[in-house]
Amino acid sequence: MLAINNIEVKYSDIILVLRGVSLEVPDEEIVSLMGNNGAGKTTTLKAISGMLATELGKVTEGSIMFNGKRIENGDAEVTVGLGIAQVMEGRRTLEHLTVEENLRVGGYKVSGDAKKNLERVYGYFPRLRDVRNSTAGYCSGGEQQMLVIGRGLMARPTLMLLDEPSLGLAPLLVEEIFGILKSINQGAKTALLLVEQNALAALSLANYGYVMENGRVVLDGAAEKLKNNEDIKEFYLGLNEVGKRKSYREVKHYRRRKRWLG
Amino acid sequence: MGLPCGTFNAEYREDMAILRTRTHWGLAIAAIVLLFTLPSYLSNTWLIVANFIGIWIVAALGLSLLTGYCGQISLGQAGFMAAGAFSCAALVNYGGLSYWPALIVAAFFTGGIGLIFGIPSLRVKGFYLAIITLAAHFIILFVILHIPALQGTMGLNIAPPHIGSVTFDSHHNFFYLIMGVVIIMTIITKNIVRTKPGRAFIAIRDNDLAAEMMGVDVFRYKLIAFFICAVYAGLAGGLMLGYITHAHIDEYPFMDSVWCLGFLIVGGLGSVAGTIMGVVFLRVFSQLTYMYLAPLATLLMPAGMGTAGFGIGPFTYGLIIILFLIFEPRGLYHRWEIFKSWYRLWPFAY
Amino acid sequence: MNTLQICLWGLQIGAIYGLIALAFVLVYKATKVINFAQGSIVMLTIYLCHAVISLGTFPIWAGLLLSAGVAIGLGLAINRLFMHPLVGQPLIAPVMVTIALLGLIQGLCIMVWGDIGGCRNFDPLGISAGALHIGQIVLLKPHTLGFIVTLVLFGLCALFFKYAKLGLGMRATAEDHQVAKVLGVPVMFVFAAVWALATLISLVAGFILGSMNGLELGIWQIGIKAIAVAIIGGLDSIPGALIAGLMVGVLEQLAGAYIDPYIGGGLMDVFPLIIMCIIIYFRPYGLFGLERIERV
Amino acid sequence: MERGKLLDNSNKIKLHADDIDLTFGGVRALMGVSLEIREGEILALIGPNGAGKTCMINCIDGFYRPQKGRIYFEDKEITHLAPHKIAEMGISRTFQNLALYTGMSTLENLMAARHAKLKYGTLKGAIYFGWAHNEEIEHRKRVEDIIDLLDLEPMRKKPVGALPYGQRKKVELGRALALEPRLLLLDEPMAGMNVEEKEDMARYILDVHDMQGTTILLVEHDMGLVMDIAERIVALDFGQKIAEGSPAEIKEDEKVLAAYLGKPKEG
Repeated sequence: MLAINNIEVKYSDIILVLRGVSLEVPDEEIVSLMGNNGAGKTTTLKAISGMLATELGKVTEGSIMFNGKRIENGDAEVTVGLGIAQVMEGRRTLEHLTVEENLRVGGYKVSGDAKKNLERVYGYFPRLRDVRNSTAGYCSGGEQQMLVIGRGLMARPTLMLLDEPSLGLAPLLVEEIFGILKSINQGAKTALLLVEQNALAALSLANYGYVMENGRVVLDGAAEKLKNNEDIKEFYLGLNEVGKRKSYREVKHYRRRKRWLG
Repeated sequence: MGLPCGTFNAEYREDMAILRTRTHWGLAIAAIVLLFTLPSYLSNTWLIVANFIGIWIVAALGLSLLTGYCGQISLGQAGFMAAGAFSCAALVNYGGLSYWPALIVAAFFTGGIGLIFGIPSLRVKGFYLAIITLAAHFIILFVILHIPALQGTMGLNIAPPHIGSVTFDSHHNFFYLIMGVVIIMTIITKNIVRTKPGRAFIAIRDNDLAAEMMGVDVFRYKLIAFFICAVYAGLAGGLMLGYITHAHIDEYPFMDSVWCLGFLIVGGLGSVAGTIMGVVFLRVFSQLTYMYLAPLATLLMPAGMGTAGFGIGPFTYGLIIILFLIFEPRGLYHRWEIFKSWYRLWPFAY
Repeated sequence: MNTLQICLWGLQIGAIYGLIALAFVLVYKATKVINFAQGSIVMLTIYLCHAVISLGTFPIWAGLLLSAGVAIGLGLAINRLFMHPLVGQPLIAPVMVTIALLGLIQGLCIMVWGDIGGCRNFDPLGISAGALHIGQIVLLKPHTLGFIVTLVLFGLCALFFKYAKLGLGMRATAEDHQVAKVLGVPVMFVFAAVWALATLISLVAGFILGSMNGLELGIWQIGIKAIAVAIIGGLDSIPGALIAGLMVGVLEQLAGAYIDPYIGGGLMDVFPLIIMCIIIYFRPYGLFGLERIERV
Repeated sequence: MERGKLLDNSNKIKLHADDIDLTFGGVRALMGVSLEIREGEILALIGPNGAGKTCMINCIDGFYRPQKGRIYFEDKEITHLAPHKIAEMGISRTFQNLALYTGMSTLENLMAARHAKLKYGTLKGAIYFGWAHNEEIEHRKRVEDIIDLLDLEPMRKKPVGALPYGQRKKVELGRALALEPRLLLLDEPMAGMNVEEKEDMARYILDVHDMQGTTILLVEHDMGLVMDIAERIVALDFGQKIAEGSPAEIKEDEKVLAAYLGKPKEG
């Protein structure tokens, strides 16, 4: 359903963030995108949803296809209408609106029965029903995370982009939220593209995984395979075997002097 | 900053100088000579324009330090000028001082007023602060109006200033006085900008949180910026008083505070040369508007309707500033830089 | 004059400040642009309204409707011509544009309608001279009308923001441009709508001001007071604008009545500004504003 | 200089943070975190996103005020000092999301960081000739040393706003060094860099450490790098210290593994 084909993203026409990223999200599947800070995961999501423009970013090469339509450098408002909902990093609720109002904004593009749509979301997140009239900014972290996911769901997407839904949440809550994500995937037939740092948790949910580093995809494979891959550990903890890679301590002074003379 | 082809600096002393080559020195001297012979080419009308340009350059340089360099937007520069003019007039009329010491004292007194309105910068940032300076303008004028000794709506008069037997009572004489002050203030501004306080100002403008954590006492330097800005304004106000020998609040309308900011925008924020360019450009333009556009506009307006001649000034001013903001937000100075970089490589413009 | 009378007048004047502050706050909330030209816009809309009505070949309600259309057009034009090209620029650019607009619009009004020192009559509803007597208390008709209209408009605004879809979109935009956009709220359309709404409200405020005192080229100065009111109320708070407006109106009238005689008048013009300076120092985000957390 | 010389004071405490509690925005960012940085060491602070690493740095340099706890630098309490005072005392830092003075050139950025070291005041600056001039030249020399160390020569007079990301990171390190810090706080100095740039940056950090004996607190996500250059590591999770020790110990620590990789689920 979604195919990213070798895209390059630049910010302000100079800063190259993504250098040839390709990935695919098949219908109704969960794909996880992992990697360190600054690897380009969030940028990839923004490139899909059309949010790059708000940060002076642009897809300069390659294409993004969604159900056969090219959507790179599209307008975020339009992309939502096509059925792609992005849940941004950091639980960005509309703080001074109530929970229900937040959800209603999420359904801005959807015509039809808002009540039914709300009920559907409350079905997935019963906890939100209990706090529907409280101000979003005063909700707990877990409720806020549920709120932003639910808000994305209000747009009735066929593909949801989730940016670090587990960030800063206690393990139990992460488990709960991941459980809900699973049921959304199965119940609503929504494909998920999940950006996560919490690799094992992500891989236990996803069917397929990609690992990014420095704006490139460096590793990909079926979740089961990745879970047992020693390289994953290295990416996250640098737990490589001794001697496999040169230590940063051993980088010689002349390495840069050499360049200076040449 | 670059140098012409084939010129290099061998010492930090040279590298840090403003005028670095013989050509620079030659041009600078030529410019000053040209400036001081200007009165012999200019008609009276343009001499008056030049004098006002000089006064506004002083005020705009001060604002440039506060807004262009330190990033604190001020909408009260004309108010501070009024404070300078009236305090100077009061010192001459009631304090028994002659014009020159009064001018200095008034400038620093105005600086003190600037400090008062700078205090909120401890807690208030950005446009909130701009609105406080806007309030400063009106509050200062209100206070001036309500101090009986300042004669309220009548205003205060002084005799034209003089040094020895030279009296600065003609446009011609005053031109030299003003340009002398402008040159001194420009050099001082340039010095402030390239040394410790100037770097602190820019640091505050570009990233105040980082500045604080890199050892700059942000509040202190904001206050210094307000103080310096107001001193310049006070000086400009005092010069205005000396020039028109009259202090009156109608000389300092709120819109002048706005236009003063406009000079910076048109010239380019954060540049001394740009500030001067902005003032010259807008004032000359406004004179041309007054001379040519206004009669035309009056002619075009249906008879008995409006006062096109009066409105065209602010209208075109506003329009120019907006056009600059949209199409060349870096101001005239940027254009000049582009021009210069082209010149610098000549004839090797590859 | 007794104090109650002064307070009532203060409330009525204050309501107008609140109304102009509302226009100001709407633009600020949605676009984060501080509209220094607010006062000038009030002046321009009401002069335009006067011009439309003076055409004089149609009934008064048609004239008003037409003026409303003109005002909305003005708002859209400001947004399209001056704000839109600056999308993506630092915030300072559009704010500077509004500062320049302040002068531009004034110049325009002087060019078209200026006659030095002149004040035009403006009384399409025929209420300027009227007054209501309730016991000892005298209430002037335009002021009373203004008060009622203000309350109604604030009420409508509240309903609009609570129930209308566009209102909800505006609130979302006000909270966070990025989030609003990612949820499918047409942010650029919201900007345009907000400017149109602001100029429309400006027209209403200007209409009442004109009915009170006639038209003159100093009307824009009320914008300065309205900015003060908006800041006192907290810039992003709509109820704050109303409350601060009423408060400033009353305080200003009281100051005018009880302090002015000692200092020779004129205090009313700067009193809101003085209140603002004091309040802003102790509460940098106004009385009802929301404090933001700074991060590195 | 050999590292052996530095080991002499390795048990002297450079900075001591005691039981720090920090709450903001309704979130408890730090809960009773204590931290010791020893004289002349490179201490790394690690932990998943949102663990409170940057908060800790912000507390040390005075940007945040902890609700509870005290911080001592060289045995003097700095908990309630203004950030610029703390900087004057010899603590400087880099920022996670670049916080350079974008309008100034590289040179000016570095000179601006020498603010606290320059003695002359505004008036002398305005007159310039004489005092200010000589002092400027003297400090310019120091700054040039840093420029030389970090290979910043080619961009000396370029406005930093126009530099590529990696170079800006370097300028930021240079700015922090220009303050002549005795304690250097580095907040993700290598975020978003490629391996080449990371190697260079690691070299610079080690050079500074070796040549000037600067104590360094390093927050960094790249574990391989942290394991290589840090002498000791403190791990945070959910605002609490979960582990402390040598890189080898941290590698084996169960809690650290769990914090990073998540608890492996059955099945």
